[in-house]
Amino acid sequence: MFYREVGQFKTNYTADSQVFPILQDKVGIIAMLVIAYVIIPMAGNDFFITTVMIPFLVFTLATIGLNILVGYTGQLSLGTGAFMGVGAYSCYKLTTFFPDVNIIILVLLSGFFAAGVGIIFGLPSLRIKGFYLAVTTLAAQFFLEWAFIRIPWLYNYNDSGAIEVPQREGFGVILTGAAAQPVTRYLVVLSIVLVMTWIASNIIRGRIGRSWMMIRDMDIAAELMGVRPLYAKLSAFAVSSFYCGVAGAMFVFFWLGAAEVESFDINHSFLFLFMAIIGGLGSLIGCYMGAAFIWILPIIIRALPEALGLDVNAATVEHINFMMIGGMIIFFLIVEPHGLARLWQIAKEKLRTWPFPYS
Amino acid sequence: MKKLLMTGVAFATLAGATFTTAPVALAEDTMFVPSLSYRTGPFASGGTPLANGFADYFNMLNARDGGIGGVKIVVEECETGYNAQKGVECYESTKGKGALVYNPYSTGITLQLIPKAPVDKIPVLSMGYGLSAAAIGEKFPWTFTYPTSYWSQLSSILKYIDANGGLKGKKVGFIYLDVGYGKEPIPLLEQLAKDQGFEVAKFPVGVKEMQNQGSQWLNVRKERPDYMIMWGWGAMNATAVKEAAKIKYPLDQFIGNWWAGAHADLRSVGEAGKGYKAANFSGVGTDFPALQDVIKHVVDKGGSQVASKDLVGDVLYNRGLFNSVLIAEGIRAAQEKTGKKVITGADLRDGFELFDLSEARLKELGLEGFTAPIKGSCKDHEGAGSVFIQQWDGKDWVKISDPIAPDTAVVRPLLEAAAEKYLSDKPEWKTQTCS
Amino acid sequence: MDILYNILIDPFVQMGSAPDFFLQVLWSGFVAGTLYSLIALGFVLIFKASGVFNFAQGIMVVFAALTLVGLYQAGVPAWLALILTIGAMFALAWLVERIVLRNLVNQEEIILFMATIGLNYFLIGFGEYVFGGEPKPMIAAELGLPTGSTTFEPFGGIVIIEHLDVAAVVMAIILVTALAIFFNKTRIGRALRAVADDHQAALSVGISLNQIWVIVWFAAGIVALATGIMWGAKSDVSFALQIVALKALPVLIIGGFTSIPGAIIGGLVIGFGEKLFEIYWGGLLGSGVEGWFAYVIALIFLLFRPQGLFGEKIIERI
Amino acid sequence: MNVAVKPADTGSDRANAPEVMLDIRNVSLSFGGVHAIKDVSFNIHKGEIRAIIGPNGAGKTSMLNVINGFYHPQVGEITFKGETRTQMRPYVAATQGIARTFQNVALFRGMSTLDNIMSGRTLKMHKNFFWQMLRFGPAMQEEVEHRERVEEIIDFLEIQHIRRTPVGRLPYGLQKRVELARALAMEPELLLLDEPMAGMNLEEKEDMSRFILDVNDQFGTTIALIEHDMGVVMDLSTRVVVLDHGEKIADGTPAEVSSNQDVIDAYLGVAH
Repeated sequence: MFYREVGQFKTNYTADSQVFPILQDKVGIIAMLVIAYVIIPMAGNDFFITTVMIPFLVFTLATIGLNILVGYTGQLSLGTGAFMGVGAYSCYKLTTFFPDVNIIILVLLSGFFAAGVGIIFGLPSLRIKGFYLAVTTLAAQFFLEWAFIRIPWLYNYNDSGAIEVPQREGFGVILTGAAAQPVTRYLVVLSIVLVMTWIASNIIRGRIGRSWMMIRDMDIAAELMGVRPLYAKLSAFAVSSFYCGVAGAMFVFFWLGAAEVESFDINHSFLFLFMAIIGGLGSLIGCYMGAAFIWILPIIIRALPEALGLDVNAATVEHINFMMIGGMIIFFLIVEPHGLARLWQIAKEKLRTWPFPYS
Repeated sequence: MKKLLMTGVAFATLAGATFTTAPVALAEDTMFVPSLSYRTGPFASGGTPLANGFADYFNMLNARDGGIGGVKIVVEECETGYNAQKGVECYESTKGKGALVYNPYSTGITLQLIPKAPVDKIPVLSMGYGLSAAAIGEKFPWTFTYPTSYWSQLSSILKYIDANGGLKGKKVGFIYLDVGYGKEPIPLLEQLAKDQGFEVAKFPVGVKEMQNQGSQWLNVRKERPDYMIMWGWGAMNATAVKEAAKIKYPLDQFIGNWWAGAHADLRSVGEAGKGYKAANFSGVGTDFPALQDVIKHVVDKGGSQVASKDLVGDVLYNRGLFNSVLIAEGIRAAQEKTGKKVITGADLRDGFELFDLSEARLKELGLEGFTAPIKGSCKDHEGAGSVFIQQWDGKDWVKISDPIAPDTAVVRPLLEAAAEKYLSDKPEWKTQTCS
Repeated sequence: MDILYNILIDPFVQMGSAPDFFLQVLWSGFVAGTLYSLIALGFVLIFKASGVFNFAQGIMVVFAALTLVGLYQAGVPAWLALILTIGAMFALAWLVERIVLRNLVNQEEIILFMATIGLNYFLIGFGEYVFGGEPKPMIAAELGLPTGSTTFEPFGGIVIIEHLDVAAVVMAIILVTALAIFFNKTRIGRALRAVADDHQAALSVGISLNQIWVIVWFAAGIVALATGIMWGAKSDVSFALQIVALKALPVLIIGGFTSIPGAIIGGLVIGFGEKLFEIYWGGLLGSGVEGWFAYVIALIFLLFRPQGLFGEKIIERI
Repeated sequence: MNVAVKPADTGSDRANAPEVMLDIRNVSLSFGGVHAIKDVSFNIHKGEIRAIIGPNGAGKTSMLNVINGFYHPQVGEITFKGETRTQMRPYVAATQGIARTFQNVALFRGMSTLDNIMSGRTLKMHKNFFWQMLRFGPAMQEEVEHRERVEEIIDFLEIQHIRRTPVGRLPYGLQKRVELARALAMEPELLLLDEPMAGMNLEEKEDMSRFILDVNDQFGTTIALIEHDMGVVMDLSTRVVVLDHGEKIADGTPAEVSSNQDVIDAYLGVAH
């Protein structure tokens, strides 16, 4: 009744290929943008913005990066964490060399370094597939982790072995460092993530995105139709790593403030994989949903005993958290392997036909 | 569709419950001390006793004295899993509740919090860990490393070795957990090696290889160092001692730092670990009136999370307790100075600088002989406390040395240089001048 | 030139000048390799019979060992604890089949793989919840495992052989032999091989897939228990072991996912290779190369033999 | 074995010597010890419909795989549009104008019908990454141009109603039609159809036959097809080549082939 496309006609192919062709969706998106850009900065407290929103957005971007590779191109990667690390460390080096350049530009530039590394570790994908490829991405993960520790040049020979975010300004505002306002950091992250989501959706709907999906769905047929596996796979690795690299740089510069190699370890790689799966492989909106689910659920679980007045040991909460995430993943895989995005889609279809469920 | 609705409703409820009730209003006249603990993960063996001792002392003060200066202390744990990222989350989620001080129990987390402390005006007390350079109070007004820093400790250990067999011309092996914590003292070690004429061989142990140190110890066999010093934590310690015993390395020439000498580490090694030494700065056992009070007021009444009463008095339990003592003393000093009953983080910072834990004061606290006296100042944020060496006799730790003072004359200039270096790329950093 | 000397000649000079030490390195590589092989064996069992790439194999090792030690610490005698742990592994296998596998039949491999990662997380939380997170000593002596060591003195040096390591090797050999007999001589074993070759065909001759799955997961659980005991005796039992267990993945790459001899040889290749590389070449790279060496070897291996050591070349059809 | 017919002779009944589009000479292909194709030669004329028939396992699909570069024959050479080669990658075949459909439908199951057909335009789209990112200006213009072409094909094959449906949900017959649409979207010069009518009912077969003839007529596309239904083969094809156990046993017009004794033996089986 409320979600109906009756009477909404498209008269040209441009209009027909919009992301949100239906009026109600457009209204919804505008409402979301208003909430994100106006209401949250005004009403949200520091805790909500720093602990919930910023990491949620950063992780969404990393999940989009991973989803491009796993969900759209069908190449399983367990090295997301390390590719994020490449972004973070290159951004750190860049801002050391060019302290006066706007940090946002450097964050975006660091994505290119991640893309380069991604291409190198993507090369084996030309010969191998599936789990075998997953193991080679593990090689990337462990090798890069080692490199982040063993090459002190990467962290400017700091005694601590950690990269510590210096204070940097852009547009006359302090953007990074401890003195940067949470709201400022939030708005920067939000804008970058939204623009990059929009770009990802453009790429995916165009020729390049189609060639990735062709490789994913049937690589042999794709090649027989003129897709070069070399270009398609490596471009997917490059774009994916670019996204992960930018996410990694934002992760450290706009959220953590300092990072050691443990922030890019294999557990993070798994975390993003979970986000991609639970959100829905091959769906951009799913990346948002998956990141929100996996990120916010533990925060709720942690805060819940206190809110309910229960005295539960912090460790127990953490154990329950692990069990919940593990259980949820299995639950989702059984009930809806295509994730939250598919549930959302089903819900929309039901709404479209409501109140006539069988039409 | 039904499934969908149910899921949606469940989540809305969960989310609602959390965000509406999350800011719990603290009752009047309490002070809030967050405890960044880790009772999970590979470092839980260290984190658990630390968190127990930490909480139990405050609970004892609440039960026995009605808190500090009449104000009860609320301790709330937040699980970090020894993970810097989770530590920051814990920081962000608790700082709004009026946190007085942060004790991250992790060098990684400390490094993240150091730049945040001056902005949020909450001091960081990294008790014998964290950034050694933070001992320089002029440069790091908001960070404290009482009773001593890693660098001071290392100099004490080297002094001990020098006094018990000599150092010049020898080879010292340094086996360390390959994270910020383990790497922290390396610059000093290399500097001292140059100054005092000994050789250094380094053996990093990655977090992943903590329990699989075969290669490191093969390398030790290959390098044949005269002494081994360990900067280990968690599951790494027991494995290292076992491996050392396996290759028949003389264990009395193997010395751990104060995080590598706990009961939890050596109990599982047992007899095989006999002779292994470690540094310590907090007393072992329960032969202190204060600990008897903890047992009486907290443990016996079931107010503690310790798994068994026997674990009270363990090295790390007492270490956690000592951490609380430091904070409690800081709070007292701050209360005296400001005349307020309920103080803020900024007040506590001032209190820490006025901090004087003398022999007399220790006796008053019921901790005579528990640790060497510590005195802080605006300049000195580490208190230059001494460490003693203890040895594992197969069942328990035995104190085998007097307190060894750090080689401040050597360490202090190096710390100052390190502090300068830390600040060099931070033009906006606020320092303080001490009269 | 110096670099070339350090890479190409110096390590061999070192090996030659201290042959006793070289033997020691080889032995420790052999023992490590044996344990890698055992973990890989658990993977192979499950992969062969159900096509599931069981990421949780590593955590099963920890979980089995923890259960054993946890029961013992709770006051159960060692022999009973062992029997109860075997029971627990059966319960785990049964539950995994009931709750996870049965519901995911005919899903893509990758979905099953993800499910085992979910299982992995669940078991970490559950294990720590029940038994606590601190490392526990393995009850090696109580289970009758030998302790102590023997020192040999070849070439004027010393080689220390731990009795426990010998026991680990013997146990691995017994386990592999037992599995070989089980697969080749028993009815269930033959059924398992039939399932491995072709699910449909196995179904059509009346072999119950569900039953088979419980059995292989149980068998993998037993292998995990054996690995957990041996590894736990070498260092304590804690969840930090799970990352070591990931090393089984490159072992699988080298040996092939479905080959039991492959798992064993792959394990030994990795064991020897990483120890030798770490000791004699690692110093050139700042040491700690063990963490990735196995993976990089696997990667290089994949480029030349994507199907593994014992796998057959795949002909793609369309 | 019948007399090997020389390429020039087969078309001798036509007024002008037809232009040879694809010439296969002495091709052999084996996997390990299995010989899939043994010394086969034949050609395909421009504009004709060429059928490849033979019993199961005769090497028909392998032959198509050789033609579009998926398999590399050990012996022999292939001349396409005057260019001789022994090996090439499949995408090179695609760039030269060879498209195909598959015996077991090989659609991109995760994509909609429209996207599947659009994927056939991959080689014809050239706008670079930058414009793709923005999906604006030239990139959008290109997208719309090709969409128009694709819509023509959709109209031609009468599949407008399933435009937005994910292909995995379509019935088999429609999937085959979408696959044909995807191949046509490539605007190929040579179209290889691997059992386009397998598993179809009579009505669907008639539809498909009509589409094949229309494609041949309207677009002038040369077609090589594998088909088991002899009726269809006899009606559609200009010339037929018969393979058995990897060897060529006959080549000629449908009438010639159907009366060939070797062919009859191969199909019906004969005591050797």
